[in-house]
Amino acid sequence: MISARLGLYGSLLVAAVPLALTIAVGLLSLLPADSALHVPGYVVTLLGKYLAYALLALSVDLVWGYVGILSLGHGAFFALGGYAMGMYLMRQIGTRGVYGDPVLPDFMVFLNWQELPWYWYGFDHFAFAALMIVLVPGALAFVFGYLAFRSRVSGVYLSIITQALTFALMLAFFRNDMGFGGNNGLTDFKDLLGANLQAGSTKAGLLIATGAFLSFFFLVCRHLTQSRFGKVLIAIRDAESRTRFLGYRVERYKLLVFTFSAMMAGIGGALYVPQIGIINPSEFEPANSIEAVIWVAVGGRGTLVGSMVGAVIVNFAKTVLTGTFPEIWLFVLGGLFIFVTLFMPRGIVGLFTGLRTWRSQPAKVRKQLTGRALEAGE
Amino acid sequence: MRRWVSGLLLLCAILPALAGGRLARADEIDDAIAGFAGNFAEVEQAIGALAATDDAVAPKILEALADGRLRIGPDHSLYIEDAKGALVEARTGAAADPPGKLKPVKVNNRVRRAVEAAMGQLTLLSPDPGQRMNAADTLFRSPDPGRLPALEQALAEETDARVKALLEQARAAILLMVPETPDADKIAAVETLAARGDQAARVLLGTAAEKSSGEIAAAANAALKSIDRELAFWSGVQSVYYGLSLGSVLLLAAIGLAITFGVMGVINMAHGEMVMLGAYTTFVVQDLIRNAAPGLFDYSLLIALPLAFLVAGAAGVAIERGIIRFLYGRPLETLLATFGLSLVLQQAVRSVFGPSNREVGNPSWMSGAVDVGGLVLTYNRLWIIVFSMMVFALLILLLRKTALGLQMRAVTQNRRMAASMGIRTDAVDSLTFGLGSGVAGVAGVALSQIENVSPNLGQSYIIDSFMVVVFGGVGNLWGTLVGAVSLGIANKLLEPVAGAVLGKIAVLILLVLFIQRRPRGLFPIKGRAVET
Amino acid sequence: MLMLERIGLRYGAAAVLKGVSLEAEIGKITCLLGRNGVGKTSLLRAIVGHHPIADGKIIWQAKDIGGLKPFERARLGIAYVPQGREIFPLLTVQENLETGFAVLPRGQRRVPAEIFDLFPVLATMLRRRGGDLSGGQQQQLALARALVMRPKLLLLDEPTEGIQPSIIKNIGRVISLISRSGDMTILLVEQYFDFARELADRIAVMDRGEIVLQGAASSLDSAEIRRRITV
Amino acid sequence: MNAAPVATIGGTPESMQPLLYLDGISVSFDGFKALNGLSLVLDPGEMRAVIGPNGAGKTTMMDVITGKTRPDSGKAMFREADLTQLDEAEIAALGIGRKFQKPTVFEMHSVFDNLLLALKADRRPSRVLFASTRAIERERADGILEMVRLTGMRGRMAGELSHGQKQWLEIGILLAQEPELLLVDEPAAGMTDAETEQTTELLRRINETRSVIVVEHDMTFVRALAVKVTVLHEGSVLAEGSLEHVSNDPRVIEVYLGR
Amino acid sequence: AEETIKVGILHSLSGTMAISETTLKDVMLMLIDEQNKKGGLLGKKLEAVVVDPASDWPLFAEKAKQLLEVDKVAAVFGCWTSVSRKSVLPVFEQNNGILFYPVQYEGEESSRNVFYTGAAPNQQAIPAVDYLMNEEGVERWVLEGTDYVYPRTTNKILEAYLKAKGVAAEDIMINYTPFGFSDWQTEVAAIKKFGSAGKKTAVVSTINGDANVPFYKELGNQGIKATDIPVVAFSVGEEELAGLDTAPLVGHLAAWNYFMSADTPENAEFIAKWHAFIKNEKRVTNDPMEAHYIGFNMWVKAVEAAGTTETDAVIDSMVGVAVPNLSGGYSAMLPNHHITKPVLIGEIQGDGQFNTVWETSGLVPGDEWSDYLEGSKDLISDWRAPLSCGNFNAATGKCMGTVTQ
Ligand SMILES: Nc1ncnc2c1ncn2[C@@H]1O[C@H](COP(=O)(O)OP(=O)(O)OP(=O)(O)O)[C@@H](O)[C@H]1O
Ligand SMILES: Nc1ncnc2c1ncn2[C@@H]1O[C@H](COP(=O)(O)OP(=O)(O)OP(=O)(O)O)[C@@H](O)[C@H]1O
Ligand SMILES: [Mg+2]
Ligand SMILES: [Mg+2]
Repeated sequence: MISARLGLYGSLLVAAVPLALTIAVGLLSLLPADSALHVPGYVVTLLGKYLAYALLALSVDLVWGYVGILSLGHGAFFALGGYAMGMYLMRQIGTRGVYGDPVLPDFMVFLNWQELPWYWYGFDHFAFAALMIVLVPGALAFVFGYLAFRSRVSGVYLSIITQALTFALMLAFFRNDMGFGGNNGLTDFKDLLGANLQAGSTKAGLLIATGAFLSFFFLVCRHLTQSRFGKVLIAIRDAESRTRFLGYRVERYKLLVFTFSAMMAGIGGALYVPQIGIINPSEFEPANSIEAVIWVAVGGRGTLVGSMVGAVIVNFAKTVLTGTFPEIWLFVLGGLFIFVTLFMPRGIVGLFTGLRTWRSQPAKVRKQLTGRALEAGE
Repeated sequence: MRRWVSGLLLLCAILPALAGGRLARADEIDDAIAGFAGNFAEVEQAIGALAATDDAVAPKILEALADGRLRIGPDHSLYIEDAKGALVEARTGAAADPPGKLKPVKVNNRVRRAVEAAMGQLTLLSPDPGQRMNAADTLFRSPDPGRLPALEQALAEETDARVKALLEQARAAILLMVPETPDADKIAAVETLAARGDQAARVLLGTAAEKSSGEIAAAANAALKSIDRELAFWSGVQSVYYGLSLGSVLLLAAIGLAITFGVMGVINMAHGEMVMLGAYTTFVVQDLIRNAAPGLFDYSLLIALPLAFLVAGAAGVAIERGIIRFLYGRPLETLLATFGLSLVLQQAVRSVFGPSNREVGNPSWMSGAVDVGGLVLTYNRLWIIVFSMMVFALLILLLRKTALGLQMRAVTQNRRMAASMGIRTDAVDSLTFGLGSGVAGVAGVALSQIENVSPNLGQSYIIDSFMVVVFGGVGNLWGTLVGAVSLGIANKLLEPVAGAVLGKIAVLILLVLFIQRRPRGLFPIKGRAVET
Repeated sequence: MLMLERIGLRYGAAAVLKGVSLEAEIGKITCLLGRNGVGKTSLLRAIVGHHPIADGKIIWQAKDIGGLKPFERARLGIAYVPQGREIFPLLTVQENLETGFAVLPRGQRRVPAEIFDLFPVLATMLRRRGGDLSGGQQQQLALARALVMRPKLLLLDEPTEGIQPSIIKNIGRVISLISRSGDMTILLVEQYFDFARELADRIAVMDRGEIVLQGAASSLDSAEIRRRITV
Repeated sequence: MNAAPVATIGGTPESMQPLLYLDGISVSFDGFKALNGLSLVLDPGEMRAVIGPNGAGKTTMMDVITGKTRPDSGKAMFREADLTQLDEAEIAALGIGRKFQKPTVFEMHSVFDNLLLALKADRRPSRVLFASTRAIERERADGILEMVRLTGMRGRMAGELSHGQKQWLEIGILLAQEPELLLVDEPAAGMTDAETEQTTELLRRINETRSVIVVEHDMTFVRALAVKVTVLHEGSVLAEGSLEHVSNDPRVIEVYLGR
Repeated sequence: AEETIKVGILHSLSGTMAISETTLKDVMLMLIDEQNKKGGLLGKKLEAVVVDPASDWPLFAEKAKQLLEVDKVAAVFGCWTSVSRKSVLPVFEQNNGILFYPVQYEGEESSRNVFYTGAAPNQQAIPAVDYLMNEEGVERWVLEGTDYVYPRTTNKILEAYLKAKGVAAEDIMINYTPFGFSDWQTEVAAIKKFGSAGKKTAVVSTINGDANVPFYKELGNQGIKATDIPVVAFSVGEEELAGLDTAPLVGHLAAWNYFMSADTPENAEFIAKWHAFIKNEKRVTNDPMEAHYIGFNMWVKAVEAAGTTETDAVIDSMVGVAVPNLSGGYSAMLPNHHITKPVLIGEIQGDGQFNTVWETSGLVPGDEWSDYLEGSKDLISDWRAPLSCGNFNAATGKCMGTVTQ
């Protein structure tokens, strides 16, 4: 809706922002440290993290904002993408691990693993890992979605089983026997495609890559949602059964979007891991997925732009607040969430772009714009 | 043979001691006491020696030692600190003026065990049947052939049937150990133990079967088999009971949510914090009681219950008035607001009460366990089961049988139309949310008995609670009950097989698969009513 | 007596009612006619308080109720049969009827037997969930539910929609009966002209948010009315 | 019960294959039989009015035909297709369209988009993804808007329509689908007499090329349609024939029309 | 403003770990305060920079970066869980910062930039098992732990150790539960059953954090007394016991390097200062607090010795620094960046304190690479020049891939 108003050029402009921003920041970070325009590495990593989260938020908005699937488990796809990347990075360490084992990652050596489990095969090749980054989350989403949408699980039931899914994955990845490093996860990465991860240029490159992916996926999502296809999605969101009676195979639409969105989240995770330097099972925590939903709500659900803005703003606020008000930042952040809900029903983006049109909306429609009624009455 | 003799001696020694206390030779006691200055091994020896003196002061000293109230001076003289902190000379009981710096006599488990054994020996003929029972139990668990005469003597005099049974089991245990026992007696002993039928008996029988041959071994093996069957049966029952108990905890945690979420449709992420408020109310109540009226401690939970309901309920009403009511018709946004709220509440509690766990004690009627058949039922769990069922029954009555219940459901199904029927929707909304929160608070009182009372308490239950409500079918209180109990039982049946972690994963996966089969939970509301 | 004075109502920027004035007398049936989308439903929603009015006054029993909450209006004896039924889908028929008790003093909280004479089908379906009923049955339930409140002012928005002919006839009879025998004020929105004509004491015709024709039923010309409500 | 071969009741030549064939359909909800051995045959190109008391099972019958409700027993064929084996979308794709008793439209889409979504087209996700709206589609949608007199509301959100307007929009959606068989549940409800007449007109016109089953309680409307009438009662057929014929049936008067 | 030396404090103040870590932040503030009262360091005042990584591991890395790059702190005191340490490790190495890590951990790590002031496995687990074996005559063992790296490693080491001591495989039961586990009925019943086989049985608990309270409550209620089956824990200290009624738990054990009950003047002074600082007489002290006390004093000494807060200089002068610990001895920084510590075994008392029932006669040096694990028994760590290697393989004579770089 909002991006609808943006029009094609507006959207291109929006899409250009992450790319331009990351190129600028990336290049400036390469300037010598004493230069006035130098951007410290700290900022590069932070921005990279925000944008990776923005990609996750975008993927959540696609399924929640446009198809009405409130996924409380999207963090799982993000984490799986992250693990796929992490496994590749692990294998790149080679003999530089603390035990110097050429094949086994450190955590396997010290827990007496004798050989590399089969599911680690292939991860020494980047192409394979890249494939897995989209394939693993995609396949999981496909199987899960196939089952759920076929039997028409919807609403909170779907939300809660997505949550159960990520919770189960979290417990599984916590297990040391799974061969993914247990609680400590995968860490100690050295290099990516031969480039030293600690080097400024690699960081800048990763940042720019993140920006590029974000821009690209924003455009793809925009097309998905603005086209006839997008109209079908919204129809499904608002009146699923009616859409069926028009002859649309609702479950296929849902499955397609859900799977695509999971792949997007997976890519987000894969970009996140090398910049953060660790992936561990807490990424599967249900609270993380809920947070992603909250970024979207704060930014403005069903607007695409809003989801990205929300992710960046909330995380930026978190960065600032945990540093400056370590004792009370939860009050501020929690308060922010309440404030946004009460006073900015369409999120931050809604505040800027939609104010005029918003006011002119009839109350009932306004309500519907901000959330579908659970109850029969409203 | 020496043991027998010493046993007899002991017996002779104890009898007069109980009859009024014999005065041991002073040097005997001095020798014994000197050991208390040494290391744990020496203390252990000293205990034995002291008990052997049979002096009337021995039990007093031993008791003080077990309680950590025994002090020793540089000259190895012993002092007992009484409850008020005053010192008395251990041997005379006279008020003391210690000669130098006193040191506590150190105890460890080894010492405690020695004291227990010695006390057992000193209390086999105690007038208090409870003490005799303990003594008999101690004997059973560490059967000592040397004690047989004392045991038989006690057995002859015993009148209490339960103590008698225990004594007989102890006797059987000893008889089985002693090679000289005639075969017939041994077989009788096997039978006695077989009748006891628990793990401890099984161990004794196991050794007996290994060590002996022929008839006795056969009898022991048969007894072993029957015990194994019985134990397997009871362990199955026990697992189900554990499941029931876990289920009742889940039910308690979820039942408030079944109202705020199930009935009202508010995705209440702050539900766990309401539970937490209830738990902290319990803490505050207990803290006040501890400081002001320690005698009331056993009633602390009864006092805390209504208070927790009020505190959490009031918080619920405030939340409804302040936030939720602006969000009716936007249920998904309640997720965002209540998530924010839960952060705020957690941090608030952290600021007020500190981040660490707070101590909430079990009143005496919720401590310990009772054996029923082969089951060990811990009182706190038992009460929680009873309590959760009571809360459930009350809520069902309230929702189904009262006008308020009807209005609650009407309001959430169609707020506008309910208002036009003359229902005070805002009051009903506040009451409903307050009720759900209040019930969560009450749950907090119960959970404080088995859980950490910390700012994170709520967090640990929120996911499970949602799962229970959804699994049972949103809006169906019976579903919540059955959902909670079946999740609990499934968990506890899987746990011994797969381990806690895999068991939990399996339950989650089963849940996901189950929802595929029944997309609206266990007890879905079917028909047109939900489709439109 | 219900008096509407220059009611204005808007949905966002769109003004849907523009100065509607209308009176409904006690013991009389006032019938409001008009094409689709002219604002009939909106007017009733204004009276019961489902939508705030922008202008004007709603006077009921000599009191301005424009500022009251919906439930307060219901407690003043106003009952509403909305368009689209709006029964409580998950409550049983019995419970749906009992929601009307909220406005009654304790002693009067029962469902009058006449209701089941009028809608016999409801009596056989007391345990069934409201949402499971057929469309027409739901409409009957909505009517019955309003009657349980023993209202003084009954607002009916196309009450015959989806109801089978024999029952419509009954409803007609009952409506005129209760209005004439008692002190009930009835405001009826109808599209079904013959039905309205037969019942109405007064008729008002609406177009584009305004009353364009109004008067005693006997004094108005059928053809004129028909012309006003056709495109 | 009513399981006798029904094909003859309509007087159709045996050789002609019926378009819709319901035989012995029963549906029960918690023991209550909403349909009880219902049989009905509709020929290609036929328009049929279905009447009957509230709760007779008319809407349930449509639910069965459109796949919303699975019958407990009985046969439901649309040409060669067994409707009981298909889901809603597949049935819709066969060419069965429906207007619901309670108007249901896409409230968050504009009136125009509602029609656009309904226009007959390939509905597979892969196709829809790359479909662009062609001029001819716009024209058709606008034509339908004209027909249901909602041109003035073209850009408004469907959620903002009044009850009657939604009824019209839903009829428009049905038209846009160009189905072979239209199931129309109470199209005249909430319409003025004049509008009802227009609806009659519209249905007649549609019936020139398509088959229609229409449910309505408005006898004037049914009379104006002048087609064969089936009276349902308690889940099965009570009477069938011209309106004249059935409205003189004392049982129909008793349970439905009243005196 | 006058120039200050900044000290970073990286402990979670919110989220699941706040329960343990908040105290450590407070103790650091106290220590810094004390130091400033003494006139600061190198003539400058110390300034604490507190951040909240919120029990969120990526946030730990981010905050560490902020401390080092933006605030430019001279040293950081922080982390509790292993994963938080793993998460910040690359940050410290890349930015060449200094981290003091105060918690007992699984070992198998050595970094030039990290000083491990908590216990390595050999400073806690093995002495505890020895005690139970010798003093209590334990023959059967339950290794009960939370499923993560520390218990896994510790149990692996213990299993190897026990077997070497002749304990049969069927006399060892190992069980893991998830984080925050709260329903212990089944597990406690299993322990009870395992312990009723006629041999003296003990439980070695590596149960973590919040799971402990319900575990001990269940133990108490099911009537498992310390005299029957003692439980020795490595993660339960005074702070954890503060949330419990300890009366039913008297006699269960814990192994640490410090107990609040230590009867030394240093400890009395420390407790007094702590109570004054936190303004609450009831607050307890515990082992990680002591570790920070030691670490902080070592850092102060090293900075004074180096005459600068410059990282490389401080790191070089750290090794060999010895400061008094609170149990009445001197702890020294070893070349492997671990410290020497006494090992104490304490029994829980009714008042929530520990009664030391045994202690090592001397100090035990922390061993980062366990001698009981296949992969690491040949490794040693020595950060002094010229070796300067965290994982030198004594068998091959090579410095393996290093953590630094
Ligand atoms: N929630 C709303 N938001 C915006 N516009 C609305 C809303 N509800 C109704 N409208 C508009 O207000 C006008 C009057 O609607 P109303 O429902 O009052 O008509 P009505 O006379 O009852 O029509 P009908 O006979 O179809 O029921 C219509 O044009 C409609 O489009
Ligand atoms: N899910 C259900 N549970 C119970 N009863 C149901 C259910 N669905 C329908 N019914 C009952 O089945 C009967 C048939 O309903 P149906 O809607 O088909 O009637 P109808 O002929 O369309 O009536 P109307 O003319 O009022 O629209 C009704 O009595 C209704 O109450
Ligand atoms: Mg209307
Ligand atoms: Mg119908």
